[in-house]
Amino acid sequence: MMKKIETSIDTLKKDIKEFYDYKKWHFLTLNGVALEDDMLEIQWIFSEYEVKNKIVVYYAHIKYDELIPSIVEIIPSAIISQREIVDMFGVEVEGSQKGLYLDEDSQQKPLSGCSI
Amino acid sequence: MKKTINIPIGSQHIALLEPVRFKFECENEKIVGVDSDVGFVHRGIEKACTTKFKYDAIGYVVARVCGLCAITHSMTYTASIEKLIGGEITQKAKYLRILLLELDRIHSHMLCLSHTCENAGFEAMFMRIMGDREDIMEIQELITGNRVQFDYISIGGVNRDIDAALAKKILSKLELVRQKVLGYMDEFTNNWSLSLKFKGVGILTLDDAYRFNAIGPLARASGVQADVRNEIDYLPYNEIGFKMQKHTEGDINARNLIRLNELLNSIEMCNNILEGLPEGEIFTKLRGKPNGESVVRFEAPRGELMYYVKANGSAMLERVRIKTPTFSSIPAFSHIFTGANYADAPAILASFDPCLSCTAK
Amino acid sequence: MLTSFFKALANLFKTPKTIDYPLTPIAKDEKYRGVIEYNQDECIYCLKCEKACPPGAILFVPVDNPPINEKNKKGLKYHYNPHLCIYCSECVRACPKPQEALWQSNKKGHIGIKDDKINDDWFELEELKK
Amino acid sequence: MIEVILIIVAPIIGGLIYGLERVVRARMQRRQGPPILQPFYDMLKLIDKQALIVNPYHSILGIMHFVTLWVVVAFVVLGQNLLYIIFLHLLSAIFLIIAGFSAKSIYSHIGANRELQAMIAYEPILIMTAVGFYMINGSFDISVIRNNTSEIAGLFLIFLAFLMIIPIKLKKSPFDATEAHQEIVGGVEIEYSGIFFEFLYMAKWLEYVFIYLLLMLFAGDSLILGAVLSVTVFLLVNLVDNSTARIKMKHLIKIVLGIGLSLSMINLIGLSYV
Repeated sequence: MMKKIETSIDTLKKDIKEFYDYKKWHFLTLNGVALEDDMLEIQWIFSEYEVKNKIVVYYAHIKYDELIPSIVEIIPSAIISQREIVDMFGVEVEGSQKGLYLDEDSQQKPLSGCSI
Repeated sequence: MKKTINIPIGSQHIALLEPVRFKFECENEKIVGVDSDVGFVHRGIEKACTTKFKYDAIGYVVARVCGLCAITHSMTYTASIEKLIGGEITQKAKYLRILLLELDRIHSHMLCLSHTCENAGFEAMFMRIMGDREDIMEIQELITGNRVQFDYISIGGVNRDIDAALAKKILSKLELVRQKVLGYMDEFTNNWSLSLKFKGVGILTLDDAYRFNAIGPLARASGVQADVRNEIDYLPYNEIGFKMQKHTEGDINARNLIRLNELLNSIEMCNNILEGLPEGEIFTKLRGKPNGESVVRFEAPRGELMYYVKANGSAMLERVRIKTPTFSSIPAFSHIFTGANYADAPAILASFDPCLSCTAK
Repeated sequence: MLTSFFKALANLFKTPKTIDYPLTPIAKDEKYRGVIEYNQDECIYCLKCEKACPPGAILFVPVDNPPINEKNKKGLKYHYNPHLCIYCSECVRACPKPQEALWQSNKKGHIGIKDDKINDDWFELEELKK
Repeated sequence: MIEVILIIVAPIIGGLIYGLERVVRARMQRRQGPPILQPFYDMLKLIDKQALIVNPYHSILGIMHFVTLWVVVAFVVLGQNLLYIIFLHLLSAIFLIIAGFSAKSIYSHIGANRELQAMIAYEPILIMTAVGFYMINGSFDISVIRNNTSEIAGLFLIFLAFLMIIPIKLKKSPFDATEAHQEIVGGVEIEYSGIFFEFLYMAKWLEYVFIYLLLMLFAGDSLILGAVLSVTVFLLVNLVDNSTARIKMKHLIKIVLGIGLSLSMINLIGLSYV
């Protein structure tokens, strides 16, 4: 079943580092959900190999102008999800460049709720 | 003096019918760096799901994310909505869903195998597999009424039933396909020129597969036991003879063999379903509106597909997040390409079975 | 390698699998999902199909001279856009009188060309609906 | 007189062979395939296309490639010196390679590079073939070779080596890495368009004529044997094309030079002792 664990952007790196065993946990993706009052919930979703229905979600509530820490040094494959979230919500992730889906100078942020 | 040359593949390239651009940085013909750009067909489906369509129509919207794994998309979405509403569907509907999912996997794997052959310069094999794939497409048309967009799964069950005469017809066609798959097995293991092209090329080691979170046939060819069909319980996969395929070499040949074995396993599962189909209704009306959030994963032909759905009790959903298989394998792709020979690049690329309309959704 | 060598040789004497498409028509199965057909005499104007349609390819629009039917109190007329339709047959499942008022045929929808004014006419209808 | 007509219609004959080959290949893959005149329809279509000139030398070198090949075919028909013909043929390939390097496209460069490597593989065997004919007939003149009886028994190993290089010249699997349309999109051809591509396209047809004319030399004065050889080789090449994948340049050179060159060497050594 889905288990949600709250974290914050300051403690995220430490939490993930303690939690993540690369042979046991499979990193699914990074997800963002727009909340009310200009807040954003960022989720880091993991599942366990060979175990039925075990999903762990780390989440943190942030503001749009806050810098999200990068977990690429712990999980190399997170880079592509981080680039996606930069494009989709117009947030900034540490060390991640723009322009995976949208043009690099694009002002559009399709899912942030503030454009279109 | 610059020592490397940049070779682009895509976004319109004969080896790659998909809108993606890979930029290879090569020394002579050896690749030393890869850059990818995937956003050519971004259609904003996630946004459309939360602004334009009600929750019961989205099953048809997300099926249009991708033509090849359409049924997996609608299946995963439907499963997450059913989880949020909290209804239970009948056993027969579950079996029929698996039947279609496995047929879809068969035709998708056949497409991938043929494409791998074509990119290795083996047109005759391409034509042969594509010709045989028609049988599967016909079965799908017989069941659902359409070849590509099935629109078969809806919230609460499935849309069409199959009768005994149809089941018999499908069984005989599946047997034909099985014979043909055994023929490919022989070809893929024994053809000398294919072995030059495939064996020991594009290797992903077990450790790298874990580190880059490889999924689907890519991971299983390296020896990771990652098959979502083994990690879920809302479809009765254990009852119908699902066997996880695994190889350890991690090269193109291993990926092809994984796909071929999965074809055989899928055909066997389809046979088991058709022979032991339970009686009952195919559709249960589910009352209520979705509320809460759910993460549902499913094994698409290319690997793990994930839907995150957040609803607030109204007809419009708050958030739909689609994580497609190809999207999360891009880091693994880039890793494999580094150090490979450019002459192998198209074959390696086809062996990943990339689906870019999925990726850019 | 030898098997495919001989297979290619044998294929020389077999008939090709492909067909001359426009000249030889493709056989359509009975249950093929084709365009939606409608009988306005049987319709009870419950508008369930319009609500169920995911892409909005069915519209009931008020017109000046509506079809004569005692159930049609608001003066609506059925409009169907086969180019927008995804042939999912949600409308048929929603219909209280399937097979009589609304059913799915196995005919293929014709290809839309410029003269059909697919978009312009349909956008006008959508405006009317609002 | 008949030679002149043959020379003039050589591209057309090549086009017909190419069209026939496409039909045969389609049938081998259980497809309907294009009509036999499809190459000529392609030519008609290409005339209408806009011709983009990358740089003047590039286009001129493409035309030169075609012209030289035509001269090569003409010399074969007229019965000139075989060694001379082979070197002239080399020149035509060189024109193409320079053209490939003169454009900026990276695919063109790789294609030209691979063309050069392929040349290293097949050129020695062509020369060995000429030497083999010389050792039997005492002359490099094609007219002499044509008037003598068939030497295929004495040159059998060279004949096998010659069979190996046919797929390279006709760009067929397994030795089609020079063109490799899935990897480098046709290699040197990529930057040609419109009317300039027509010359390259026709050069391809002439390549067919050239290869099959050389093949006929093995039949000597017997026309029937020549026809049988051509049909068999035509079928064989297409069957092999339909049962193999494209192999890499590295393997191509290893296989062709390793096996082909040693086969023809053994044949030559054998001939010198008989």
